[in-house]
Amino acid sequence: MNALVFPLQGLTIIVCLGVLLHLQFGRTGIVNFGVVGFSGLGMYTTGILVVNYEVPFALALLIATALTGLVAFLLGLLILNLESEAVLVATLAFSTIVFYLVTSESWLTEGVVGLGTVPRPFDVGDTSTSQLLFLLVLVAIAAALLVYAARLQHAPYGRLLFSIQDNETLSRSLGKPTFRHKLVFFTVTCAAMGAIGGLDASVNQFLVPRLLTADLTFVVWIALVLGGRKRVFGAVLGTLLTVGIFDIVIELYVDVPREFAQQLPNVQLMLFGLTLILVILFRPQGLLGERRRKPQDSPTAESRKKVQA
Amino acid sequence: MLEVSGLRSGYGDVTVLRGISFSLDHEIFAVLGANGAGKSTLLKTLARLLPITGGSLTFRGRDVTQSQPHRLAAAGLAYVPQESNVFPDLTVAENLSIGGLIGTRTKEERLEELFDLFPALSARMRQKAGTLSGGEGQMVAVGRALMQDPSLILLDEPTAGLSPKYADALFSMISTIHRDKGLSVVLAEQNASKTLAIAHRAMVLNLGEVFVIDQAANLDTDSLREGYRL
Amino acid sequence: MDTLIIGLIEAAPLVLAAIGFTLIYYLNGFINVAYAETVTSGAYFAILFNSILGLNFYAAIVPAALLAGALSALTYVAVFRPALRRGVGKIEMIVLSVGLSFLMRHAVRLFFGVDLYLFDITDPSYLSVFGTGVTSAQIWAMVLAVLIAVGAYLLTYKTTYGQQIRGLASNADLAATSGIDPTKTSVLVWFVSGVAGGLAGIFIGVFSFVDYTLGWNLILIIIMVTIIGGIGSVRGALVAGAATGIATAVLTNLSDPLYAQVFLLLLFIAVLRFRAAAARSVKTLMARS
Amino acid sequence: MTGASSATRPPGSPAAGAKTLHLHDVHKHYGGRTVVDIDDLVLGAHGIEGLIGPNGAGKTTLMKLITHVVSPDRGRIEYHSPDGTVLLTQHSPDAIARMGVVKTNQVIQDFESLTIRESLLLSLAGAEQEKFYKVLRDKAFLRRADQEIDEYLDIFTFQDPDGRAGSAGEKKLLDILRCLLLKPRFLLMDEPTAGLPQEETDKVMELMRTKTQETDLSILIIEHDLDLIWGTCEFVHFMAEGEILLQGTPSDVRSNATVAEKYLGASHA
Repeated sequence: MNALVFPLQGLTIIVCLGVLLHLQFGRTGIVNFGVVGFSGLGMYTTGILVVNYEVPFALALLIATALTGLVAFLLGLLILNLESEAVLVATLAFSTIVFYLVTSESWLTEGVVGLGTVPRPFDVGDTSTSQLLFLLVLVAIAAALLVYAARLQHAPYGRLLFSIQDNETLSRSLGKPTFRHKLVFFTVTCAAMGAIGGLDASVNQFLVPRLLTADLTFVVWIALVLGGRKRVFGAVLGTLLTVGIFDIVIELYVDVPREFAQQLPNVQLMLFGLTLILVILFRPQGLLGERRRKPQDSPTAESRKKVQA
Repeated sequence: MLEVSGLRSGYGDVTVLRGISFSLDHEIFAVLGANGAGKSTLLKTLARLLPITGGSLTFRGRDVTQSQPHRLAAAGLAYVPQESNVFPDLTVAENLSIGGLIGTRTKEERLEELFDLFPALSARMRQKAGTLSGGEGQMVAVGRALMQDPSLILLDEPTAGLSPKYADALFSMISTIHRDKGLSVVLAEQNASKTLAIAHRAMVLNLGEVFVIDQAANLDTDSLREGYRL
Repeated sequence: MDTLIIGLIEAAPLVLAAIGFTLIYYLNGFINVAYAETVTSGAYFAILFNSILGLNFYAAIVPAALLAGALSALTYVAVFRPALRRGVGKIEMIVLSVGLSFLMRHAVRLFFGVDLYLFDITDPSYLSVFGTGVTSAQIWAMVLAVLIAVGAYLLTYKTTYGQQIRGLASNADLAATSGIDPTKTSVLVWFVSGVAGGLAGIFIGVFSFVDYTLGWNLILIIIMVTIIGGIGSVRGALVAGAATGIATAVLTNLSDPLYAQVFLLLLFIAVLRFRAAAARSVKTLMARS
Repeated sequence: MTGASSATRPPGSPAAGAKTLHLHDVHKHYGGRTVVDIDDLVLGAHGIEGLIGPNGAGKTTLMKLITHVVSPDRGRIEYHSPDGTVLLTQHSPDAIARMGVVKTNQVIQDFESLTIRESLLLSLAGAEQEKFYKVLRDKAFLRRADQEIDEYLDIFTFQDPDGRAGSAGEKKLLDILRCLLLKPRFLLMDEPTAGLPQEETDKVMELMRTKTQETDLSILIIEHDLDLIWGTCEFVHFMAEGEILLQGTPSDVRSNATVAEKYLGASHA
């Protein structure tokens, strides 16, 4: 059981980032290739505040979230009205900058030596109980994000975001100030990524720059694209099938020969790449497919159906 | 030369042409109609740039309904679109050279013939095609098509936006190439009067359907006005 | 002076890679992240011929670069062309290329491991240029970079193939109706761009070492340099690619990569914002009456 | 910038009567080619007006200049309504839409992720509903919105209003309905009937006539089906080579020699 808790924490973090990416890319069409930049900023800000300045974890997390939001706002202001390719490159570059920042400013981050130890946000006395509780908190946060994403399906704001993704010019012609909406939503969702990163600091406890390589961004992307970028549960399914299978099922339950075990993370990323190719070529909408359409949940629509029946 | 039968086509799921049939011999064939009638769509479809969703297309005895555009070009069909009909970043010489990829005669030979038709071009060879004026650009576009040594040339409103002087020159040039080079021409135009003066036969399209096909001489103002819904 | 010369030398492969990357972007209109692996493959092919098969370094360059070109053409035929035919969107094409990049990079790692490979250059003579010591390989890299740049320029501007490439890139429909076979021309472009990328990889390997992240570490800079350089014209990319490549290399030497990266990002955003403002008037060109 | 009611309006005396668009010295060229060149033009003085002209006359560009999707090289476009006068060239396209100047699209435009009903709900939702934290059901809004939407769905037939628009005709119709639900005060229609079945075209035009009679809506239509122009419009502007050459009642314009000349060529005039 205890062996499961840590990988499950990591998996939940990926799910959270995946749902946030679904909101940005799958719903609004913002191509954020710098997920790890935002989560990493949150992670290291939290870590630095807690370890170097002994700020209480909750306050550190709050500051990290706000700082990530502020940075996202400034970046968004500059790039969100450029075409999506430029957004992609700029966010990727941003995450690389965060990586270099963490690596080179070692007076603050301890660089490659590593920053530690970030404590768990709470301690109920017993380590394994605390860990389990922390996992439950993470799951609750993931669930909350999923509920939010699901509610958006039927909320005016959700329709607005879809309209921006599908045809921003048309959306503008219907009177929607699309740039402002994109900027606000990007800021909020990136801030949330920062918060998730802050919690991840506590999952990892010991922070090294290697946690901030672009691989994390692409793991989240692969999970989302595999599951279905427009679907609320796309990221969940995708994460289970990628990270879930490798980091949990194979890692813990499959007896891999030792000479092969070393290659496992490598083979894993190779297969992730192959998966991405196959999905885009053969099922670009992802495993969950297109959004199924339930009858609109509106009082009159339901009553009208009854009358007709 | 060209057999068109029950042709249906359009953009995405918008059907523009709803069953067009006509056949073309060695002649200048005019396609007339108001804007939105489907003239450009027809020519684009004939050049195989739009998917054919119904009917068939035969060129020089071969069924080309599913052919790729570059194969049709190699078979002797040249197409001059109404807009974006030159490679703007390429020089005039390069534009013409691309036309000369097809066929066996030397490029020099063909260029010489072309300069006889458009003497003004020889002075512009090093200029970028995108910087030419409307009339000169149109000459390069037609010139590029002629360099292909085609047996059939499709011209989509070549005189649109040209001054009357250029337009007249272009119309008489079309007559010349038909007479001297033996080219068949499909000429889409909105301006009926000048077109009918050089065409042998004409087809009036209205909202994607054939309104009338007749000898050019037989089309009077009344039937045109009716076809254009004027 | 030192830093300038080192900058120039280090920029040479970068410029090569930028040329190759530009050709593909120019023709197919999408950012090919897997180009990183084309660069890497050139280096590994050369290592294969040089240190494993014992071929002279300069003799190894040729087959290695050709193989990199072939591999690049293969990725086009096997992955990208099918995707383009299926109408995969611009962003999805990039995601696809990221997938291919992962697959190739980690395949390389599977076969070659994480070891660092060094080229075996038999007579590394050291020369002094304006008082800065450089190796003959570095000089060769410069010379070859210049040659390839000139070659790429001549190919795109002085040959019929070049006309076809530029024609296809600027107006695909018109090119097809002019008789240009889009597939043949595209394969040629991917091959040439692969050769340029492969050479870039080889020389980066010469300057330091070869490992599986060689291309990946560079791809972001290549992408930014090329986009800043002005996609849409090979000529512009040649000139601006060279200028930005040198500037970046110099900057990287003067400060640490962090500031070079920040500088590049800011330059990237500034250039794109400026261009977007200009493009708005171009976009309105599409507005038909 | 929230909703039509709070759109910024410079102070000015409310013009009596209907809304009009005044174009002064509006000029637009691409490269060396002049696309729109208008000295002085008043649009919207009559209920339904038509804008016709041969290919390349600049009709669509004129509409895009009004909604500021395209910026003019020079000139002023004023929107006069009972609430005052606004200089449209100083506002963004979305702000102009919120003021009630709305354009339907010539080329089919759709939101592929939204069903027909969702698409219409999007039109109806205003800034109050569209907040990222508002994810709970707003029953009052939905009830109101559904009523309005059903009014239109009773008139027009969609195969499945809770699915996506299928045919080109459905998309075209949806485009028009989206605009109508914005409750426009000045509606610009760019070839509304292209791709629309005849039956639906008739219904649309019937609805337009009712709307202009019953409310204070002004409409300007570009249409290639000239029969529709002659039958529907009260006033017609004829445009060629970027300029307005003729204005008048449909029968005046139709019988004018210039029109035939521009369409057919001189000898067929």
